[in-house]
Amino acid sequence: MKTADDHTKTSSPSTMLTFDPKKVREDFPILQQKIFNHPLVYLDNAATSQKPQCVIDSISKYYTEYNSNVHRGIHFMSQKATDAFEEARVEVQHFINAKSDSEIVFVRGTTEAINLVAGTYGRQHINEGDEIIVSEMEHHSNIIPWQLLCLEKKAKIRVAPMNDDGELIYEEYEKLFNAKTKFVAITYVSNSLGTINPINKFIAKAHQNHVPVLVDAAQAVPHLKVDVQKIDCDFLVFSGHKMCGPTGSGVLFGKLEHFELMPPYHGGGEMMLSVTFEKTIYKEPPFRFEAGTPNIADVIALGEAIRYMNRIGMGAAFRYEEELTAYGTQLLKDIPGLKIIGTASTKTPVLSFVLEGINAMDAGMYLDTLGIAVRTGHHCNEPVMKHFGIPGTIRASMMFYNTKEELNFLREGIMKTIKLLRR
Amino acid sequence: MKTADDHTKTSSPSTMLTFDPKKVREDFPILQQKIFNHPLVYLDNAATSQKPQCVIDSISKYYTEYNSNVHRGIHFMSQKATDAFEEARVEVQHFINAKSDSEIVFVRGTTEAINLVAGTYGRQHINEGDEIIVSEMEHHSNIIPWQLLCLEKKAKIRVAPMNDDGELIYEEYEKLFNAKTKFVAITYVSNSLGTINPINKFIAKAHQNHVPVLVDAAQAVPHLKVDVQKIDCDFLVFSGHKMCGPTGSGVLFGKLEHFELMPPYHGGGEMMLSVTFEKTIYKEPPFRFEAGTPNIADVIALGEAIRYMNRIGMGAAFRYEEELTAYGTQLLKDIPGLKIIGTASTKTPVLSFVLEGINAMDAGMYLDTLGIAVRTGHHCNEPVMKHFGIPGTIRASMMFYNTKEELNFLREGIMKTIKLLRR
Amino acid sequence: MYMDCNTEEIPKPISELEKTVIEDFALFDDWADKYQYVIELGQKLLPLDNKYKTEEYKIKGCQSTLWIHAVRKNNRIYFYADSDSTFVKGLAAVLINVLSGQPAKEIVDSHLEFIDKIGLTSHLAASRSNGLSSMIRQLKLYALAGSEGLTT
Amino acid sequence: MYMDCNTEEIPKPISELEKTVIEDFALFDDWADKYQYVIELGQKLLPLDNKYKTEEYKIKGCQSTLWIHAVRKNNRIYFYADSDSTFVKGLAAVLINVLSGQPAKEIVDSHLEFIDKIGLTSHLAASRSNGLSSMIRQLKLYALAGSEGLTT
Ligand SMILES: Cc1ncc(COP(=O)(O)O)c(C=O)c1O
Ligand SMILES: Cc1ncc(COP(=O)(O)O)c(C=O)c1O
Repeated sequence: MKTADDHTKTSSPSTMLTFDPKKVREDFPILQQKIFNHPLVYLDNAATSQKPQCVIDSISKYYTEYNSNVHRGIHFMSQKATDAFEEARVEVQHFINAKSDSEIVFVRGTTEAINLVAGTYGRQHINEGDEIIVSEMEHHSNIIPWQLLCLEKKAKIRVAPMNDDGELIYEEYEKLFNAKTKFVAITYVSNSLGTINPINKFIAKAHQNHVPVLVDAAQAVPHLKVDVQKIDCDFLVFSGHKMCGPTGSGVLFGKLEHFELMPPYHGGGEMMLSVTFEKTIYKEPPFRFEAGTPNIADVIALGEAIRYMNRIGMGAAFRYEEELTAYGTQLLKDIPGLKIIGTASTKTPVLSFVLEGINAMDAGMYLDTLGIAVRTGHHCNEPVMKHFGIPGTIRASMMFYNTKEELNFLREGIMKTIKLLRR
Repeated sequence: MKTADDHTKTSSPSTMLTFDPKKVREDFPILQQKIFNHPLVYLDNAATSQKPQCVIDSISKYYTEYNSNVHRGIHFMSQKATDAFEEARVEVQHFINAKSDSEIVFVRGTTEAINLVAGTYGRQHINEGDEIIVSEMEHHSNIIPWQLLCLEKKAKIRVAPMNDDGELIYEEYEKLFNAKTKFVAITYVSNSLGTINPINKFIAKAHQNHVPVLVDAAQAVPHLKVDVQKIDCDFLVFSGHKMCGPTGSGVLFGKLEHFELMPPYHGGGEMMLSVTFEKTIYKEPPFRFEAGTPNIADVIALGEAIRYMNRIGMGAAFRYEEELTAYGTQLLKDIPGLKIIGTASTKTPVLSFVLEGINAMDAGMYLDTLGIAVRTGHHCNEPVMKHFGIPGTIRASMMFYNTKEELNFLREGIMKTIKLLRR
Repeated sequence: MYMDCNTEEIPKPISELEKTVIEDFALFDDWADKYQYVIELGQKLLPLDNKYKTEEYKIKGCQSTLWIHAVRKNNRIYFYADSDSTFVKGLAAVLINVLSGQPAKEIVDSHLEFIDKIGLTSHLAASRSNGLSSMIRQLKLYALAGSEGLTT
Repeated sequence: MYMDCNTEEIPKPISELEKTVIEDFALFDDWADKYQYVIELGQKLLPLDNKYKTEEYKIKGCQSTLWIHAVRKNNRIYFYADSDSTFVKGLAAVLINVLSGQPAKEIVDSHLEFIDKIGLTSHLAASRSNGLSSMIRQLKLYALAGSEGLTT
């Protein structure tokens, strides 16, 4: 359990270029500003990442040049918009290495994607007495939809526990499987701890038991190369806004063999072939799951975000993030009274910690006065907080545009916080 | 049945200014372009409207200055984003004159809003044998969610018919009510015909029978002053993208008395007060219905779209649209072989028509070569097409930035189309 | 121009015809002219007997219906088509112009690269419901089938 | 500065105290200094007896818990508070500083416009879960209540 799957952290030689975070930073206009007279140090990336100029521009360009409804029109702009929209789908397909662009459904974000699967596949397959396995480190978005489903179907949630480093315990997970197990919903990466789970192994185990797996990749896609064919997941979900894309964009990947047998999600325009008051015939995937006017501008901009990440070179960017994580961990771990929460052997650039005798929100608000943006609280991860017996943490979550100097600022800020607030 | 409710077409004196469409056009950068060497004549507004520069700018500004996740953060940008997000909610509240901003839920669009109501309120209240009334002129988005619900609950759809002018027949509607009637879902304005329904009367009738009403206002908000207290609807839904706002933004209004008793829609972050694996306690409305990271940028931009419409003066803009409709109708109605579909006495600026012996798509494609963007087909309104015994129409749908000259171009284009295509 | 199964004439090879079509379309640089040219090609298409305008011969597009009938003679395949859309009929004409009267094997093996080169595809709905590709598929199926749906 | 129910001293009227607070905060023009000042005010707050740190006296905020206890004496209301957040305790101190020891009626009728003027609200979570307004509501409720939750 001490290493994540190999492939998650390697990359092709072509992206093995030197990575210059200072240069990359220039692509992000928001990072150039001062907050309360301090240069902004944005360390709340796990909540939402910032957007490069090209992504912002692609939205303006859409509205300035070819805004039009998609899939229905026969005029120039409508066709241009449809082309761009469908190109974004292919971009996403390649980004996660799906077999076909029919396996890509656009949604608002991770939360909607999980609810879509619970409401369609889940409602179809989960029956009374069945069991769904989730892990102790799931985001609320990967707990509540399954709770609601279980409530409706009189089914049961089983929880795969983690150890005190914040790593899932494979042996305990294994034990949860039985004849009633019908679904596994598990996160690739923990948002509050940064733990990268060895997802291959967890999926393989489920498949041995003929149980399909949904992977919450919200915190994975911004920091790892994700390959749905290699990990062989049945469903995979993520949000655009955490990976340089716009708010309101998100992706549901599903194997076509599942999609084809699933009922529609929403009823509405563009998800059916014909409609009478007696009967409606549904379209093939992905359109069956995309009723109504989609979020055209933001889907196109999500495609641009992927192109941007390809341009800067994800391999190099992700390796630089590992360096940042190591550096930050080193910087913080000797601060007296500071305890890092989440010490898995493989982590994304997340540093969650508590300060002895100091309320996390107080610390976060004080850091804010110094221009340092962190998040405090339970991070929609109450079960994790319960595990560690704490109400919440202070979370500094990084992205490839953060620098070591910024982490030095963070350290200084924490030292000041302790001086001011420790009672 | 010959007049729509009075209030729908009047406006306060303060907006009784002269309206200059040429000047307003300058606010829309996309309208300044040429398509195939012809100035763009955009007449596909019922599919999606164009966006003024200020709306485009508000998105760029958000991503350039204060992009951050809302409702959870304690840092500067997060609070700024939360403030702007909640201000947009108040803006929407005033726009439709809701009693409280807790009655406003942000969704992706009309389709999602209707599905939300069907999936929560509908699932809660519709039982075997119950009846839901919809009208013959509903958009597929206001048919299929109710079909799916009826399928699940063994309930029944009853259809309120229209006459050959495309007006709902009140006397027939009245007759549909009985003890089994549990819900009415009805459109304020038809998207393919432009008919403005006398919605007050239809709602009052339902309320006499203690039946709640959902109003599809997707085509109403861009062209009428909508007042949810005056019409006294229980739910009202619309899309931002049809009223100068961005794609991916939409609104569900619901009376608080309904919202408070409704179960959540999606499970996820920010819709509950506390989460354990045993139990989850939900937040009050509207947050109960807004799980996960919302489409922050586009919600804020929707607020700006409303401010824009307030600035130009909706009363004057809407009166100008009436003028356009009258002018366009006059221009087209004498063209030999042209038949206008939808001749209600009160209409939004929509001109749907068929050309004898000419396939609608052929005509639309040819108009496109002249830079004129119209929509052709069934407009997600198959039952309407069935009523008129046609496969589809050519629809020219206008907005306050269209001009009489553009309608002249349209007429010329139609004449050329006839010459080229009539066999 | 259009090959009828009742004439003895043998068409030029597909590749040569493709070249000619590309040259023809190159004369028009704007979409309006191309559109009109396609319409004209459709108008010249040999008529399809009404008895073939049935479910069996139908290809359903997004906003139109196309009927295609094929005849085999001396192992060459001859195509006839009609549509409720003048434009779709024109598109069919563009293809039939090149493929009709060709040996079955040649039709099946053809790549039809000229389609992309004449600059029409950029004006066709990019959505998957794109009728052109299903049209091509159908023509090839007819050639492949040999018997079904064919009058020999 | 903070009124204890055991002293005989009578505080200045609310309006005057508000003015002083506005002046005090005006000395700081940046958020960092204001934040530190609020913290200091909290540290000087009179201690709340542990027996009041129970469910009954709790006001649950977004990421913190505040306990408030009120004492009535001669129809004046005296407030005591503590929080697991030093900042929230400081916010409570800002209010208590102005309201503690005031006649019940004055507290209920107060508009507390100084809150907006000292420039703190712009830094507080704008979401409805905003603790400040529930704090004010609770203080007024205590003043209004007369008996419940009050030690007279
Ligand atoms: C009357 C009506 N209802 C519903 C819709 C669906 O709206 P959307 O596609 O934005 O969900 C439309 C728009 O096409 C409409 O015109
Ligand atoms: C692991 C994980 N899952 C799900 C979510 C929910 O994503 P969204 O809020 O974009 O729907 C998040 C983000 O907060 C997350 O970190």
